[in-house]
Amino acid sequence: MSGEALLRFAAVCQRYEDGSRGLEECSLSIRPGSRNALLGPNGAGKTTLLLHGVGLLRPARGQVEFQGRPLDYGRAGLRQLRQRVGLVFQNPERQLLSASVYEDISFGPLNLGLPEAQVRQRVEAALGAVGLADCRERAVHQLSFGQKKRVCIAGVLAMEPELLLLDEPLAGLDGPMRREFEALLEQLAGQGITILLSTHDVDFAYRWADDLHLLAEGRCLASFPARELPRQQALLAAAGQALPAVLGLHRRLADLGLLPDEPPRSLDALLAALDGAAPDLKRNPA
Amino acid sequence: MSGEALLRFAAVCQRYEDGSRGLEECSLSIRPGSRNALLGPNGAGKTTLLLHGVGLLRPARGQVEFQGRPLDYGRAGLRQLRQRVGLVFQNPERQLLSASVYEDISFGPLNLGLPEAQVRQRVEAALGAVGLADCRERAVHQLSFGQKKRVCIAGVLAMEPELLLLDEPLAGLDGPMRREFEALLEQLAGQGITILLSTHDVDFAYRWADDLHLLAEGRCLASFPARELPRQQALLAAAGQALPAVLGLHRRLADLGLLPDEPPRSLDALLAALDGAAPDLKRNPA
Amino acid sequence: MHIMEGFLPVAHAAGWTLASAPFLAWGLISLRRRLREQPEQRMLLGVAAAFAFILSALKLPSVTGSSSHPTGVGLGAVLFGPLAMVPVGFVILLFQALLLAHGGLTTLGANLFSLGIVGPFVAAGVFRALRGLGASLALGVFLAAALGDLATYLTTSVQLAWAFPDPVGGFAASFAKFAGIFALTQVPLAIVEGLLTVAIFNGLARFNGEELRRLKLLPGQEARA
Amino acid sequence: MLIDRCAHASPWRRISPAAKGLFALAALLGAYLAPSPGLALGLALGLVLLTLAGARVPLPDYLGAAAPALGFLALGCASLLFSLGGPGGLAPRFLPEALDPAARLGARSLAALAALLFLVLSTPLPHLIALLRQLRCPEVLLDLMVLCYRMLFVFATVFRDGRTAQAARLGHAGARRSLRSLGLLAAGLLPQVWLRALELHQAALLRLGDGPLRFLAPSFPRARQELAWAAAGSLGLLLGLGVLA
Repeated sequence: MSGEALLRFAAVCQRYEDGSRGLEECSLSIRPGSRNALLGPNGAGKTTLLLHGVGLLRPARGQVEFQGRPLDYGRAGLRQLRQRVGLVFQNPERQLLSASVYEDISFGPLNLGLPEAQVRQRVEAALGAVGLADCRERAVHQLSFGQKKRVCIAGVLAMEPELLLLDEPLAGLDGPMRREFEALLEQLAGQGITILLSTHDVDFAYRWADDLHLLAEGRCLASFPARELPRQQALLAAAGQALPAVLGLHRRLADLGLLPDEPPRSLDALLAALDGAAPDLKRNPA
Repeated sequence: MSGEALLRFAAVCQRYEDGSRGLEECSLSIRPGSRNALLGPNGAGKTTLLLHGVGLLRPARGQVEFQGRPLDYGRAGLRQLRQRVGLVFQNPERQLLSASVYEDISFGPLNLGLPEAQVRQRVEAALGAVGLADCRERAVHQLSFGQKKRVCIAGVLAMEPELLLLDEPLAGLDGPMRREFEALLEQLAGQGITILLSTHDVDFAYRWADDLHLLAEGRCLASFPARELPRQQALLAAAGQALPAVLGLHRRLADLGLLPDEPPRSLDALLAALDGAAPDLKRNPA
Repeated sequence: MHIMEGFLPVAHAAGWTLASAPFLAWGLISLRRRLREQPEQRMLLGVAAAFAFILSALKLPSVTGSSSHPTGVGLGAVLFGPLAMVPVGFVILLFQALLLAHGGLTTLGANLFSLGIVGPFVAAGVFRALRGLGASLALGVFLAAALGDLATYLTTSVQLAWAFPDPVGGFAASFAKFAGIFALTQVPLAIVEGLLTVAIFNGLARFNGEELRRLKLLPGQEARA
Repeated sequence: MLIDRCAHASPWRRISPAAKGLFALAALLGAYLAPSPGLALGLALGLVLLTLAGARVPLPDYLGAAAPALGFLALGCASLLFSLGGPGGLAPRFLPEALDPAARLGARSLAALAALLFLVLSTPLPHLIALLRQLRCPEVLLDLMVLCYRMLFVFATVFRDGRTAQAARLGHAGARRSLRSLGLLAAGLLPQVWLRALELHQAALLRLGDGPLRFLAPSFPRARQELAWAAAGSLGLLLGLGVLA
């Protein structure tokens, strides 16, 4: 199992300087090429876990492994790691450090020491990937919140990471922006980038992720494929999460014999399944 | 109509100094004692509208009326208005002036010129109302985001406003905090305080509000009672909002004859209605 | 570098407090006048004080390691004028004593004199003189911040030498002693502070002018420049 | 911020700041009046024990809070023991006769530091500001203090997050790059100082605050009693030092 993991947390323990708990015997694995969602209440350690993933925090006990090897916290080791693992923070305001979009995205590649021509090429590619090619010359403070989030992602993509960590990428986005953002995540996963994100939105996690990881009080309670979520309700409750809305509905409708036993992953899928079931019912209205 | 409104916007136009649009012929009315939700995409003018409601911005054309009288933008007029209308900003950090919870809440009542004993009484009452009586000794920077939001609300409640304006009160809250917060809103509305809030969450707006106001590009596209939302789908789409999830489901299930024609306001209500319908179906499975 | 609590003899502690008091009063009077015209300056200086405090608590990467941190005094003096920096410097020093045990209450007067009065006035004077002579903004900012820092540290050395003259060599020998010991950290720090302040101004210049004017950052700066 | 965290956690935070302030003042006075280094050291030790046991400050936190001042003290006292003047030219020369004054200075500074730490480790800063308010400190200074204390934590978080975000993109690889990154961060935040000030001004206006900021400090119901105890303790401390002399 550990041989095939891209990133692995092995019984990681850590406390913050002020004495508050960071992680407590936290263990989980991320498979290469998979889509992963971290679920858990505020304070469960989701952000802390992501910071450990790029070596910004260091375990007091236990270890973090990348491709089977424990992280090297020396300068060269961290440099190598951060080339391959990118982290996008929740709040774009805290992360965008330059006044111009172009400049901000070039920050990482320049720090990699790449020649200018290659930096320009990477910035262009990253701008294109997040759909902001038109904004390259804008000032950061003129952008909308959703655009700022995209610039943050572009700044990380320009370093061409294999693993992308995103802290609450959907927080603060309105309806249309969320849909655009989900499409972007879809596209990045399609390019073979492994993704680990934290979210409060259990409906989204259930329909998007391959693997779910439940965090509570600094521990990973469980990791399982998203399709098994309907059988993990007790664990979900232990991590303070509500059940995805679609599951409650599906259960009732399946009890009524309107839907097959296998639950759909989203309300849209449930509606589609109902449409399939409709003809039968129309013929025998209750 | 205008005679009975507590707050009325009459064709308000305003631009910001940098040339960006604030409001454009925006008209809407808030009935006394009602619960109002402002819906619209980012940049539609929701925050701007709330700032006009407390006289922090001033219309270039058109006018804002409180209890039928145009706002008086003189110092005394604004003082009077702000005694009766309170605004809670989205970001608690921009609103809290003192790091001591107790001190911050006392700021408004002291400025009202109340005697010390009465100020202390109001601070206690406000702390109790938002459920933070235990936190009176804490420092603001020791509180969670949700608690900070509560302190902001307490600071406004201590001035005993008739109308409470809230900018995105649910943004940034996780599941359990949202439920607590909705209960607090319920309680405030129950005390007869008129509430106008902006939100991205159309599901919440549909189940909580009496009146919905749709904003797009600085205009109020329409105001209507929340229960009429199912008949206003075109307008909702024009304001960039998705349909509440419960409505799509209800339509299919009602088409199937499983539910009565009147749509429920939340998924919970829909599930309850299904349970009511269940016995009939169980007897005649499709 | 602040003189620690209890380190100065009574006469010196009291004397420096008396020497600083008129400057503080002058700063407060001028500030009160400013507040009557522009009430939002109350918030501005409070927020700026917090910004400077944080800057002063940041550990900088430099040869001397953890003991080096910038003072932000040069930056503040150029942006707000040296007089406003006296009350702001007082609040920062009081907070450093109360929140970091850095400096002290009995030495507040002496520390205010070096860091809140000499430093800002030297920084602002250097900046104005250099700009008057046609020096570039970068050079003006660098020397203002660096010399402001050095002046602060030399003043502290004078204060210590005066309080503790060398039994053999007197004031001069004692000054050489204190200045020499603290030069290890303070001279590189002054250079780092100058470079950092230039980096901050360079960063600011990348914002478009429109935005800075809206924030009232450019006009004030141009008026002085 | 270590001291702030200890003060907010100390059970003595509920004691009137006036009482603690008076006692700390008496202890400072005692540090200066102590006739011998031994007595000053005794006073320092007493204050340290009082703070550790009474105000319940953990020893590692106490040492952490005292460390920067102790570093200064070590350097300062060491410099008194050597002379640069005299026949040896500029070569430092050990001065045996300076041992006594250096010991006095060191003991006094330790006692004064212990008095300061007693106060700040048991009293949250807002209480001290409230005390200054009672003592009629100029309003402008109080306003600056309240805002500075409030915003300090806001900016500390913003700075920390910005530095972390830069580190994640290799912004701290090397001293030059690190300094440039810090300059970029501070420059990016400086306009926010103006914006934040404007926002706070608006927030104050909405709560009818258009002049000096007024707040009601939390009340200390037993303040009178506590002040009497502190006065008695202060008097005892000073008399005790006099008798032992």
